[in-house]
Amino acid sequence: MAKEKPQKQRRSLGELVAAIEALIFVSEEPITVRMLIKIINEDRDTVRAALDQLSNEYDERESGLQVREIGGGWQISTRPEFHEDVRAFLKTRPSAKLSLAALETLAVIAYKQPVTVPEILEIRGVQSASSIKTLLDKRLIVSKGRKETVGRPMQYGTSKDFMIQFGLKDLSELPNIEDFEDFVQ
Amino acid sequence: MAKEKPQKQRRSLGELVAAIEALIFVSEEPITVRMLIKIINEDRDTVRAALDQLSNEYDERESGLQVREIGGGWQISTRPEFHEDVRAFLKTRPSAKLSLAALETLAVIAYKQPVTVPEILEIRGVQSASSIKTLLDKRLIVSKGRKETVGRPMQYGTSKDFMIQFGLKDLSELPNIEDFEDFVQ
Amino acid sequence: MEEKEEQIVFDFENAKAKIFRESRDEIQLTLGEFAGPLDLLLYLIRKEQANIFDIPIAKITREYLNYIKLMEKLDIAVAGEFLVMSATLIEIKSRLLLPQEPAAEGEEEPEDPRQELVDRLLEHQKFKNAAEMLWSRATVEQAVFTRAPIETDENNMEVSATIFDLFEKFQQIMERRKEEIQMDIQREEMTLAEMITTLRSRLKKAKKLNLLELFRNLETKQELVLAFIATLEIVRTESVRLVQESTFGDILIVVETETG
Repeated sequence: MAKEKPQKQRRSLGELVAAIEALIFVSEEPITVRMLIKIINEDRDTVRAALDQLSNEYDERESGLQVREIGGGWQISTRPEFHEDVRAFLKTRPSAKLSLAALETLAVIAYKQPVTVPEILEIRGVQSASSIKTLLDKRLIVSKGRKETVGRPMQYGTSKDFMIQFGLKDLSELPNIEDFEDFVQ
Repeated sequence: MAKEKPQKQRRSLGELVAAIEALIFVSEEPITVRMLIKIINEDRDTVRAALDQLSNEYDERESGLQVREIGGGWQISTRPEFHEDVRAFLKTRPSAKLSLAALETLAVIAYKQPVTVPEILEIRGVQSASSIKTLLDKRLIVSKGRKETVGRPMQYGTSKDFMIQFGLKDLSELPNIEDFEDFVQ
Repeated sequence: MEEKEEQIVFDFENAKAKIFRESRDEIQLTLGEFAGPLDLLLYLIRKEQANIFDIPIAKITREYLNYIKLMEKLDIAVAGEFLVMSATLIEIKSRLLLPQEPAAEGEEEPEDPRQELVDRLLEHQKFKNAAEMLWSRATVEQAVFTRAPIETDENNMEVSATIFDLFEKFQQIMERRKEEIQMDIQREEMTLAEMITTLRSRLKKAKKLNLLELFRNLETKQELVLAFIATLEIVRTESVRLVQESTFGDILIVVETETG
């Protein structure tokens, strides 16, 4: 059978690295390896190798930017060292942090997902309705369907935005919850 | 007159290049040399030298991106050589993004289905024709036959794609008022 | 318990109330959602420098109940979960007071009545620490910026939606509609006499009215009919004329001048 598409000429690793760099830049969201494989038309190992090389290049030349894996994809962003210059230019201040209540609720949801409102109450010892609303508004959590139990309560889990805002590659990067055991003196 | 700000420690050219790179990267418009001078707090010659070095670095390492002077300012963009990859990527982007009007129309259809155009008008208070077209194009809604009433208007309901995109197992999973009661204080 | 002199100072910014007792020891009461009963217990245990695995339950219960009393005194609505915890503490305390039946041969030691509470406290503590970890991660991430929107990005006017957006929009539409219906009911119906008076005074001021515009601005069918009859009535009884300046042009009501 004849090939329908003209075979693209094989590109050198350097060219692949550059093409991937352009794609990461263009993508609004962190771009997934799967998407890169599809566009670049190379296998996973080649794409992975190119990503590693690209990321290392940025580190080695002490760029103001970094290429890193975050929220299940790859992204270019400024390095934290330059936040003062960037803030002076964008005239932004560090945005309002989440309240401790919201962070605590988020911690429970991150580690126990999918989790229902009553289950969060059990762990936190207090109603968390307004925190959950805040987290939904900020798109840090999403609903994960209903639990097949009495009352079919809504379950919640963390979103992709959560990983991006907290600088996580994926959920497995969260430290083990048992590591947080801390005996009250 | 006494200096009001404590003098920043002088930075090496390499550090300046990196800071400028970060600034060009976050700027919405091509960033002017004047603005860079202001933020970086160095003289024109130093900033110019840093810009040249940055631009050369991108050229030399055959990056997928380029730093260039355009429209009176400096900008990072993809190199034209990679336009095919970039275009192929841009085409794949799922456009699950909806205008507010379309979102409102979709909300009415989801909760009131099957529903006719005059009924949607009645509820929203505005014509929804273009929103309905958008929703049909995105396959979020489908026609559900005609209503046996004057003029036999077409009725609409949500599609299977709608459930997939919004993560619903079935329509009974649509949030209802009880799910939100907790949030009202 | 005897009452002591107390001075209460509110620190609204940090949502705290400080209570100074005569003895000058200071009690801080944190309000808001963060300070649930488990937080309060952890705080008390820490304050007493007690061992969490061997909580002096009588003392902690007494302190806990003092706080609840203080909250009531400060008119802070004591949330239900604080009261539930009060009951739990009192129950544990009374169970500890019961004479222990020695474990029979081969039987397991009876469980410490405090155990369940201790487990909950430890579990809660873990998540508090995890929240701190998240806080420091967010701090680092706030120093990192992504590129500005570029040409190829989609228009910012658009929003990506979740099922909750959908629900919220639906609620908003329903609210909006409720208000509109209420406004409809509130609007009073005009009589023909009122319509004639209105029309007359507007004519007097303007000398000339565009009929089409006049009708277009009316809200209901009833008003439209009234305006039509009122116009006919005015044309019939007063010195005004209907003028159409060109063949399909707008119709004007014009007040006749003396010289006209």
